[in-house]
Amino acid sequence: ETLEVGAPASDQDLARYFAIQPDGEGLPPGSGTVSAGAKVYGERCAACHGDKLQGVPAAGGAPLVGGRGTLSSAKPVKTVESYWPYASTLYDFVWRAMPFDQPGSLSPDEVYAVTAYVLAKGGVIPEDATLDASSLPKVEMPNAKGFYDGRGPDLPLYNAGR
Amino acid sequence: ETLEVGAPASDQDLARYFAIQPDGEGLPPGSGTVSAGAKVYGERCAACHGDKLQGVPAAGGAPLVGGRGTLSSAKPVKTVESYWPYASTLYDFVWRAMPFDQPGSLSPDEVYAVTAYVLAKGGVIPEDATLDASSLPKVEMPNAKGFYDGRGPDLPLYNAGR
Amino acid sequence: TLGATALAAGAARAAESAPPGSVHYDVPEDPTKEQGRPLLADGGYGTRSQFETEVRSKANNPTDLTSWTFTPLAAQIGNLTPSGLHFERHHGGIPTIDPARHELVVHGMVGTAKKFSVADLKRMPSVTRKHFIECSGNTLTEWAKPTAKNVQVTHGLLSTSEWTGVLFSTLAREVGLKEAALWVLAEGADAAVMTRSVPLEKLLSDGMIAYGQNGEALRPEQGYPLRLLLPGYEGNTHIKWLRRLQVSDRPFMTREETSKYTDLMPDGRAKLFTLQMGAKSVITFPSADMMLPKPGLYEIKGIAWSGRGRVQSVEVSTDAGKTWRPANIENVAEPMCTVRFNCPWAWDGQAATLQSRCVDETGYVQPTREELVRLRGLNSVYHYNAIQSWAVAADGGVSNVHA
Amino acid sequence: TLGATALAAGAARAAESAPPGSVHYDVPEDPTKEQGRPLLADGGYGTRSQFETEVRSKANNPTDLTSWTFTPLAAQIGNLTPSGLHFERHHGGIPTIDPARHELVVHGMVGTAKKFSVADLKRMPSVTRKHFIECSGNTLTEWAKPTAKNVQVTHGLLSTSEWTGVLFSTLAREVGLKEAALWVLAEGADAAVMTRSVPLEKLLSDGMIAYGQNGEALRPEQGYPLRLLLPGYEGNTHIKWLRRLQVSDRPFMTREETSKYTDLMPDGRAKLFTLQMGAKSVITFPSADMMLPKPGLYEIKGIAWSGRGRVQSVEVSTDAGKTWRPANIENVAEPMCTVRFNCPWAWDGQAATLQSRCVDETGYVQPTREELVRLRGLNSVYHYNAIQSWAVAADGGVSNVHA
Ligand code: HEC
Ligand code: HEC
Ligand SMILES: [Ca+2]
Ligand SMILES: [Ca+2]
Ligand SMILES: [Ca+2]
Ligand SMILES: [Ca+2]
Ligand SMILES: [Ca+2]
Ligand SMILES: [Ca+2]
Ligand SMILES: [Co+2]
Ligand SMILES: [Co+2]
Repeated sequence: ETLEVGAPASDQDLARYFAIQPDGEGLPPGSGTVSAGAKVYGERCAACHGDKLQGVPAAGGAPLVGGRGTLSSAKPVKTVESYWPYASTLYDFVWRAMPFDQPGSLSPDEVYAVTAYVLAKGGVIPEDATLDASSLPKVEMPNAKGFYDGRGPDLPLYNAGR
Repeated sequence: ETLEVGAPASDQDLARYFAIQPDGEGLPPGSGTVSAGAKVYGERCAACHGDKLQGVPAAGGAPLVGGRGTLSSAKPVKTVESYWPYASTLYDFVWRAMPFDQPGSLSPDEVYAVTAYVLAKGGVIPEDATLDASSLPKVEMPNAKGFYDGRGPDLPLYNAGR
Repeated sequence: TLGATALAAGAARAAESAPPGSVHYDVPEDPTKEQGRPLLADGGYGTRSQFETEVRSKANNPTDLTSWTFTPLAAQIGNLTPSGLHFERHHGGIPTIDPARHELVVHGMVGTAKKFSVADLKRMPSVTRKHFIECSGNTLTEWAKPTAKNVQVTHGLLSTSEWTGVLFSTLAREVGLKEAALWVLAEGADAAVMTRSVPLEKLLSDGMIAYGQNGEALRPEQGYPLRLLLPGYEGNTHIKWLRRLQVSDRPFMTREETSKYTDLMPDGRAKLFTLQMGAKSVITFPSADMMLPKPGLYEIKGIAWSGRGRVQSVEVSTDAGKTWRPANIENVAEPMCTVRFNCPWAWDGQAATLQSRCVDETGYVQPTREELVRLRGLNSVYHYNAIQSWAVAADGGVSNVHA
Repeated sequence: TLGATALAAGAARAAESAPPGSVHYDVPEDPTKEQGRPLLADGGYGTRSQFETEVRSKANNPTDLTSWTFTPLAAQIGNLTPSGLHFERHHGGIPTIDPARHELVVHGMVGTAKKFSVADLKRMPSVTRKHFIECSGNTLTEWAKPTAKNVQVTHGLLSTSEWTGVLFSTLAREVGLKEAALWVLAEGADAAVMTRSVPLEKLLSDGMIAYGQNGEALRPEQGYPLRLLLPGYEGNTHIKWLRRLQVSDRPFMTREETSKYTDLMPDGRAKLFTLQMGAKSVITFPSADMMLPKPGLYEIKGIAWSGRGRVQSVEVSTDAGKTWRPANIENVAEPMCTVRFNCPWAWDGQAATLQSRCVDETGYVQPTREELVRLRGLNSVYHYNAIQSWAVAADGGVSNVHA
């Protein structure tokens, strides 16, 4: 027995939402190349993340590439290239939140393209790659195996110091 | 063992405070007559409580006299005359809070006088009375026996309605 | 006016109006497609949403210098009253007090009379407790016939806060109490120099000198910088702007405990010192002045409290008290603190009379109006805690009735 | 700007300045000799005293559109954070949302996808519970060396409120959950369209869609009109401006749970979904940046909390952890809620190092910094919950140290 509160959400209601999962579920139709991405990046991203994707601290834009091999060092550099386990996350995040000053303004093709550009600059995919709903989930990120489920407390802290 | 917080309060510190008890404890030196009180009342009270102490609803000033014999009726009228159990309360209240628009501005003599005036108009003391620290606590108010300690719950409400 | 930063921000928007306690901001078409406002544009102390409009309403009295305002209970969410909506009662206006110049003096039947600065009190051991304060005049218009137009006016002299301060017992240890001490006069620093006599036993059991309310300093209307807190006692005794505690062997019989706050019985005699607030409850949804759009499932919601301990249970009736169902208690019951209750109700579109009834942990049962009038007559003014009835008409309109 | 009435009052006093959240009033020489201000001059929603100055302070970040502010913990009185001082963290600024146009959609692995208006949610059964929210980045500057200048900056990404809303389990019954469902994506309606994946088990145990905070609607900075409340979970998961819940059989691996909010271990691998906040405590008086005027008796005061249940006990050390004494707990401990603690201390004028240590009801003991670094290295960023040390110098100056 329900409370009879709320109304059914139609497919049309749901059409304005998205969330992309690592296996590609949720990716929209469309595609983009690295070279198309270079143009999007230059116009819409470079001001904050830098010509060379090196980051622009004053704009709050993090570096998007570099840092491979640093994660176990004293000064880990965490970027899309060095740290992110899934390419889907890049598509999802850029589509929802970037460009920071004009969130949600990119078309699916533009997001495919700029995702491809960032991944190519990070040496993750070739310069001539095209990303779409079928190729993007197949991208293997350098740090794909770098994560594990961390739920639960640090067990040694039970009764420590007593 | 105390916390060593706070400082001793000297007699001088305490001199600015007062509270008058029914037995007269706390009353200041000084005195006032009904006729002196008539003048104080006319100048400082009548605008809000009325020429005849009948009250001025628009000013928020209650009637100060009348109402004897109404307390067990359907429309009880509670005034200094009909309801108040102690004359000390009148002195204490007028001294601390009246005139409403100039609180704390009356001298002890003025308060004795206006207290005498209000009580005389209520037929509680004679028109030629003088009030001071020794006579005021002896005034017998008409409703002096009209009160009892009401602490504790209405006992019938325990388990009523069950 | 609102601090410097907010003032500047406000000036730029002076043309826009917003409800009290809020600041107007433009509403974007789609908030996911436009950046929001930056941090700290509010100067570092936030304001409520411009879409929230409930305010304290005032009683229609000859002067606003001795009067009261009601908490908007129907709009209250949860079990705390926002400090800005706490009910008010003052007898000489709200004083503005510089805490650096304020002192609390404790004297009379004590070993050593002492004065405490606000800073002194803040460095003593403290307690933090949630309690309601209710004016014993709350609901006084309802003795003879249903009068007030909505629950803000029937029951809005009730508010709940988290209070922080020093227990009176801690202060007592600093000054030492004389053997025969039995009563304490508490005095405020307002234009009324408000005074009440309080049984020493109460002060020693849970009386508190509060300086904190809901995580910050007391609000000015609530006694800044110090007020007396007497859990479950009638509101008038919780002296605001507290400046003095005088220990004595007898009560002082001040104007507020003789002329006022005494309960006149039908025989013409009156009760002194009716200090504890009785068990009471009220349904806030649906309540008078509301309109139910159509028959269907509704969630009846309300508030229950007792001045004598924790709320034990609350029952709801939709047939004017013929049958009762237990309500859910929404939050953990604490002593002398409100609880929120709720109870599902399938309204069939017929006229109905809604009531709630509170039982506290001492076994005191909230009375019907008939019982209360039988015990106290119609002229005792204070402590009206009878079961409240709201009539739902077939058209969904809700009104204040005597069942 | 502040509502019409306050605006008028404000205009007359525009020349006077007052701290944010307050209004300036003239201070009379003797408040008992002059009438105070009348009721409702504030328009019906009160403001704090002009003598109260504490504000949220902001982090020094490149843009105030993705940044945070700290609650002034040293000035907090009691166990609730005033709503206007609740810490903030946003990634795209604070959106202004009209609740009449806001909806919560629940879809994915459900029987019937549904949308709920704010009014719909308000008429469902509600719960009212007090919980802290702590950013898992709280205290992150303290891993390698003592850095922050005072407790507002070391621990101020922590606030406590009374929250009111609808349990997720109540919503779940309305939509029906599919058998294989295990995770839920929560999404906000801000410019960051913030998303986090939450274990369904957590949502069904005590997850709440909150619309109330401290007795009124959520504040805009806290997600008005709706936020997700996940008691004891890291603050980033309590999605503000909540507009969508998508039920799935696996987590979504959003940017906020991969790039951020993962804990890098010394071996270069990182923990995902470190969601629960550990037991933690901090002394707020005395704390860094304060000065004790002279040797004597002081009341050490502080806050303790755990994301895993109730605080069981708090201990205090004045000798850098060599010996410990139990502290008094000031208020009733509730699950995933702060408590205030206090402990008397006779300072002899010698250098001393003050610490507090929290044990929660599961037996988890707040670790020393050494233990924490041994377990996690220096680069895990989040979830720093080590014992905090404050050094009191012989001259009374208090500073942030590693003991
Ligand atoms: C106006 C400045 C600005 C522009 C333009 C901008 N960004 Fe960003 N970017 C930011 C900021 C600020 C953040 C951090 C956001 C936050 O706090 O959540 C960010 C974060 C990111 C991140 C996440 C970094 C991490 O390590 O978690 C990615 C990826 C990113 N931006 C990509 C892009 C792309 C692609 C574009 C262009 C399509 C773009 N940005 C345009 C400022 C900008
Ligand atoms: C400007 C208006 C004003 C003036 C002048 C004034 N009063 Fe009052 N009086 C009031 C108001 C208003 C109250 C109610 C105060 C309250 O709410 O506590 C009151 C209350 C009283 C009461 C208590 C009545 C009761 O039944 O409890 C007494 C007695 C009284 N005044 C006496 C006096 C005397 C004597 C003077 C002159 C010395 C005086 N008043 C001057 C307005 C005034
Ligand atoms: Ca705009
Ligand atoms: Ca509202
Ligand atoms: Ca005596
Ligand atoms: Ca003045
Ligand atoms: Ca302060
Ligand atoms: Ca799926
Ligand atoms: Co009473
Ligand atoms: Co975490």
